[in-house]
Amino acid sequence: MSTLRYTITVGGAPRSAVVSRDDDGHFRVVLDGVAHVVDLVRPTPDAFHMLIDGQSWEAGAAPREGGWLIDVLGLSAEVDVVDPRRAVVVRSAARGGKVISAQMPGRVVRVLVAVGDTVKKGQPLLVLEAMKMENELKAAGDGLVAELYVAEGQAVDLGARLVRFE
Amino acid sequence: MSTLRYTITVGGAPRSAVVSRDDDGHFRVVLDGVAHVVDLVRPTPDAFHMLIDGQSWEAGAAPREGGWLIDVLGLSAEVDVVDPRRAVVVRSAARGGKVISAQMPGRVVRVLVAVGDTVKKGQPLLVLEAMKMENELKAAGDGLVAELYVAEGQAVDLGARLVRFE
Amino acid sequence: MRPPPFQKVLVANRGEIAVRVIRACHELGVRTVAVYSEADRTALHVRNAGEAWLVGPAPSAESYLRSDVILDVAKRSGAQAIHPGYGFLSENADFARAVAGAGLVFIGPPADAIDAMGGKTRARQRMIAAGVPVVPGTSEAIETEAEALALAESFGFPVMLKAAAGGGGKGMRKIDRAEDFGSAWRSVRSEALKSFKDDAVYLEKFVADPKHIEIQVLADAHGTTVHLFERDCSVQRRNQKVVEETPCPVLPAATRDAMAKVAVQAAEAVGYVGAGTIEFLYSQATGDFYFLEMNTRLQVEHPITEMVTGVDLVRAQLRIAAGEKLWFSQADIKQTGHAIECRVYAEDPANNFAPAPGLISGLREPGGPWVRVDSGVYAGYEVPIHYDPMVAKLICWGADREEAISRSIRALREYRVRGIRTSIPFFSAILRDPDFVAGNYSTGFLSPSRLEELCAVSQTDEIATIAAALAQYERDTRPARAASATPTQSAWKRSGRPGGDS
Amino acid sequence: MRPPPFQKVLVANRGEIAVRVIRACHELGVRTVAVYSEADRTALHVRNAGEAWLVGPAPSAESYLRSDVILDVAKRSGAQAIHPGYGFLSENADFARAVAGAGLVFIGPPADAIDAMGGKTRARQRMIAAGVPVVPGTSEAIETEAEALALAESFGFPVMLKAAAGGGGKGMRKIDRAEDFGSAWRSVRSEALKSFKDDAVYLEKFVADPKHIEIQVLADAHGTTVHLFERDCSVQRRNQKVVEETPCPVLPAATRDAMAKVAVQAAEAVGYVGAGTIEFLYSQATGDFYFLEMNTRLQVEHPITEMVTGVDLVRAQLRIAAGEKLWFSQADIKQTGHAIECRVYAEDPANNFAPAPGLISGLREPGGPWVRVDSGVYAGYEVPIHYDPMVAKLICWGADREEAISRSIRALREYRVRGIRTSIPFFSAILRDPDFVAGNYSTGFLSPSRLEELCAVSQTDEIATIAAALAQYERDTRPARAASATPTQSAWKRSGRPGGDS
Repeated sequence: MSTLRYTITVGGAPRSAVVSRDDDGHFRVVLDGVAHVVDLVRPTPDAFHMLIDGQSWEAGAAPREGGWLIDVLGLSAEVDVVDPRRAVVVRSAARGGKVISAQMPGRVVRVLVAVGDTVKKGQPLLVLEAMKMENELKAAGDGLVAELYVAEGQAVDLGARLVRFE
Repeated sequence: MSTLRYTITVGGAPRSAVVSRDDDGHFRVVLDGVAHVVDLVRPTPDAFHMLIDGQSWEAGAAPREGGWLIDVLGLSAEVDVVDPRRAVVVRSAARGGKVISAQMPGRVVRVLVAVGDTVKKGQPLLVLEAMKMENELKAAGDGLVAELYVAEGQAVDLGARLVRFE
Repeated sequence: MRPPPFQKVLVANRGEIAVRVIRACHELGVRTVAVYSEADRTALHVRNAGEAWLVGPAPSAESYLRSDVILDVAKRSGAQAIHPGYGFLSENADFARAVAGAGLVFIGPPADAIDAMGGKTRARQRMIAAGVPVVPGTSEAIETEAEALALAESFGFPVMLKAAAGGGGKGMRKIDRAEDFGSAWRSVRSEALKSFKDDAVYLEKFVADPKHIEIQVLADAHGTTVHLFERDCSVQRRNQKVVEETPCPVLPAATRDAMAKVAVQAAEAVGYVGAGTIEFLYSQATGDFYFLEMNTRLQVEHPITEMVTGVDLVRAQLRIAAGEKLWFSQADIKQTGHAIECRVYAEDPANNFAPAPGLISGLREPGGPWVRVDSGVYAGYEVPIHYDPMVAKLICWGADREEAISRSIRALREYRVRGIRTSIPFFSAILRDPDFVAGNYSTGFLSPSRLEELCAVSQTDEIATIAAALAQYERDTRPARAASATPTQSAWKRSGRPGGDS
Repeated sequence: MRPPPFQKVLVANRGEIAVRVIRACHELGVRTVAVYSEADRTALHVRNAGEAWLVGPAPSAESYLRSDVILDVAKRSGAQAIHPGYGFLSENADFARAVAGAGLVFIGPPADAIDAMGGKTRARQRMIAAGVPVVPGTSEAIETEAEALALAESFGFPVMLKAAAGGGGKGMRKIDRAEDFGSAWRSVRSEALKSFKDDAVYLEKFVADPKHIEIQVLADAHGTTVHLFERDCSVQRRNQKVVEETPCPVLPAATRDAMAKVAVQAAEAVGYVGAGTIEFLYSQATGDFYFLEMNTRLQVEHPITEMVTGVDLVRAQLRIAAGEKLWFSQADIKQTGHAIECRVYAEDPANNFAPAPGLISGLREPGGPWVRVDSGVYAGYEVPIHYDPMVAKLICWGADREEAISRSIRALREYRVRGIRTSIPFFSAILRDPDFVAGNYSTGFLSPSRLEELCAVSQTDEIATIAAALAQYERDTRPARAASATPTQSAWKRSGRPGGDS
């Protein structure tokens, strides 16, 4: 069976993982030199049940750009996975500039800037509403509004692009 | 929208059903001349939620030969549906003879007849086991064992063919 | 916080009871070791446990009953104690001894108590010696008619006269009055001689329309035994309990007290420790009750006792096994409200209760106030063919019996299991049965004719017809590509007869 | 069986509370009418109800708040009564009047009682008149320093001096001692003049580290009012209750009794009928308590009271609304054991509690002994963006507080929600917090620093790393055809900052 190497980051320092599969179907995961045997089943399509060296653990795993969104005991972690052979993780949602994305699904209730405006760090850009809560999005730095992807009243998904700066 | 006519049987007498779809997406079901308006959604892939003239009902619907297996409040009903244009329901699992099928999933623990045996009505044919319960299958009439689809120790699914008579 | 009774416990079982025990352990801060067969890798108890060890192939005899393998896993995993659940190794005195011999704790009674209550005859003799009432009868053949009649009169009519070599209902006669004794004596003996070539006969008191009532007891290892009142388990099909409730709707208070006292006496007589249940036959006609047997383990129906007493019996088992003294007295235990349990079986009530294992494609368990589900399954789980068909238990509490019944019916209405058939609709029919509602039922309640009646209840044909019309319409009008759904079931099943031909 | 209190009831709400009310109706044999907005066709309350009527587009103002449409549906559907749940129209006296005017029953208090408790000032005055303690303070501006100081001394230090035109924390000062009064008086007035061009000031007693404690009452229409003890709702974030428990772990018995007595007094003062709640501020330092407001409806946290008293409050509402006399007395109501509620919000605790609506791709709710889930969602449900983020409540009962806490932690561990983020892991952290465990918390418990601490708790990075490695390995080694899973989320979210750029 093939052996693959990854560099994996959960919040802190990157770790090295070497993954292979044994003849009995169990996985071998060597994390920074420490080997673990994992018996993996999927009781439901969106859940991993792992017996890691006999310990029972369950995780949700949804793919995301640059890695996985892993949910263990209700705690979601965005995990970056790099295959060193490819040695690249595409993390930028758009070329040429910085893009503000929606940090929650919702509805755009107000757009406070227009294309061509110069904005200062901390300046409110637009207001998103979801579940009776309004959330003001502010500029993370000084810049020029290069593009507006949304209009007032529009519904947006989590992670949808809202504004691009230059 | 298209209007389709069916003859539907749930245990008792066949009923006539005329189904069409209104412009607002609601269904119109005319059962033996009585019209019902149905607002149908599928909250999950295997469940129908129907507002039938405003009344809230839920059903599971799984296709089966000749119609549907409909589950309402935990009660399963095998419903035969005939499209009179086609006027045919294929209900026979096998041609040329009568076939005994497994009435539960399980394991064949004993086969009590062999191909070529003549059997009398009520004679035990084989024993199926599931969930610590043994179930003897008996011949529904006199006949000749034409074919055996299973062997001792074999696992069978619900509805699997077991024996064919001539 | 209290220190945990053990650091780590192995749960030697599967299904809902393994899940139940794991829950209690986790609440007490005890780490858990699940064991599983090859058929159970995806089982809920494996998902919920702290760690899990494979113990063998699917058949119980090669996995869950392998006491040697399980004991070995316990030692290697560092477990300090083993909880056997019910069934499997729970009433195996040899296993209990082996566990103790290995320096581990068996979470159950001492092996000697299991032995004492193990054989029916042995248990009966121990109970007679302890002053516990048993169904009056002879255990040796009776020689003369006069002797037999004298015994019958001492037991009180009616009595059963049984051929020693008989069985299957043959060679036995119920005798209602002394006047009929002579002729019955002669005919049973001659029948016995003819049928079995042996005219030896026994005599037993006949208990008409008995209720099955049992008393829950808890005993610590320091000499204190308490009871937690009764459960009425008379709704049975093929001697399998189907619905249980507490309190019993018709038991007089004085009888309940007497029964409870006797139960404590019975437990004390065998040096019982832990949770146990004394089963009685109760005659509504005479008010008498008789010891039937003792279950030296947790019962399936233990939750209804928990609901009316507030005592967590599994936590109690663990704490008692760790040597704790009982932390409440008999006077502290009150019966509050009413609780009912429905055992959800993967069986098809419309098809003579044929086992119905398979994939649970969808599951929505009921919730809300005073509704408890002890389940061993989940949506997406495939119920294996190898084990007991009980997949979950629905337990509802109410301030009174009417509230408990109406809440159970409401919960059953919410309970959605897709993919397999279950006994859920059958329970709704039982709980609406006028005799059940009146509390007027004995172990004969589910007679063949009533069973048929209860299973036939269905007023949803109109809805099923509309649903089928819509399902068919949707299939017939949807783009051709997706229209090739395959039939999952052949039409023969329509007949509802086992082995129906097509 | 008792006759149902009504033939048919309309439930003018959505989400878990509509489901809760429908459950009580069905248990009582009452048929139910759900109403729903265009965003709620697939909502659980629509699935569970007897019938369902569309009342308007997604925004509440155009659907659930349309009293005219709802009243019209009630009449057309033949409902005899309307249950408003909480929120929406539940504390709208005009609606209550309109319902009564249409000849239907409003399941709640008389409109006049809603009015009397509606405005803070009006309620305060009614309560003062009824002899109910309120936070001492002035409702009109004070003219002179001497007058102010005298008042301060009568209230007892510390006090708050507040600019009449102030707000948002500006123009107010806490004064601890009489010696500091003069300088504070001058500086608040001059600040007020500068900031608001108005130097009028008010005075209020400062309650340090208060607890939010409330008393549940039930009153029938025949003059009987009882209380069902207290709930401690001090664990709050942004004035939103997060965790509630009963009994309060630190309330002296005498204070509990006094508070309960005052609550009954308050309800009686306004002619209250039905279920209501009197909220108090309780000072642990002085032992004093003060009326805050009355909620003239069912509370979100009513289940914990149900769990410790055995009284079904929603059933009680229905029966009282139908004119029944209370069927138990104050002496019959006992507080047994301990109950805790965790409100499950569709919010991401790791991302500053940002709303997290979306599709619930998988759901496994906890079960087993004394675990109750009051939920408005199911697996496959898409939580809409239009309404309150509370999607379910987890309520656990225990024989004592330690049992209730450990059971809650066990249940939270079992609770699996896939597809959206929820506050579930946050609760596990709260319930393990040493101050919470000690019962040592006031409304200031969830300070910004503690919030940050509690949200940071996570010891599962190792597991997440292994899971990610396996997920990636499976994707990289599976046949090419299936390898094109699309990313569902962009990487900017990693930062956890709102509007982080990538």
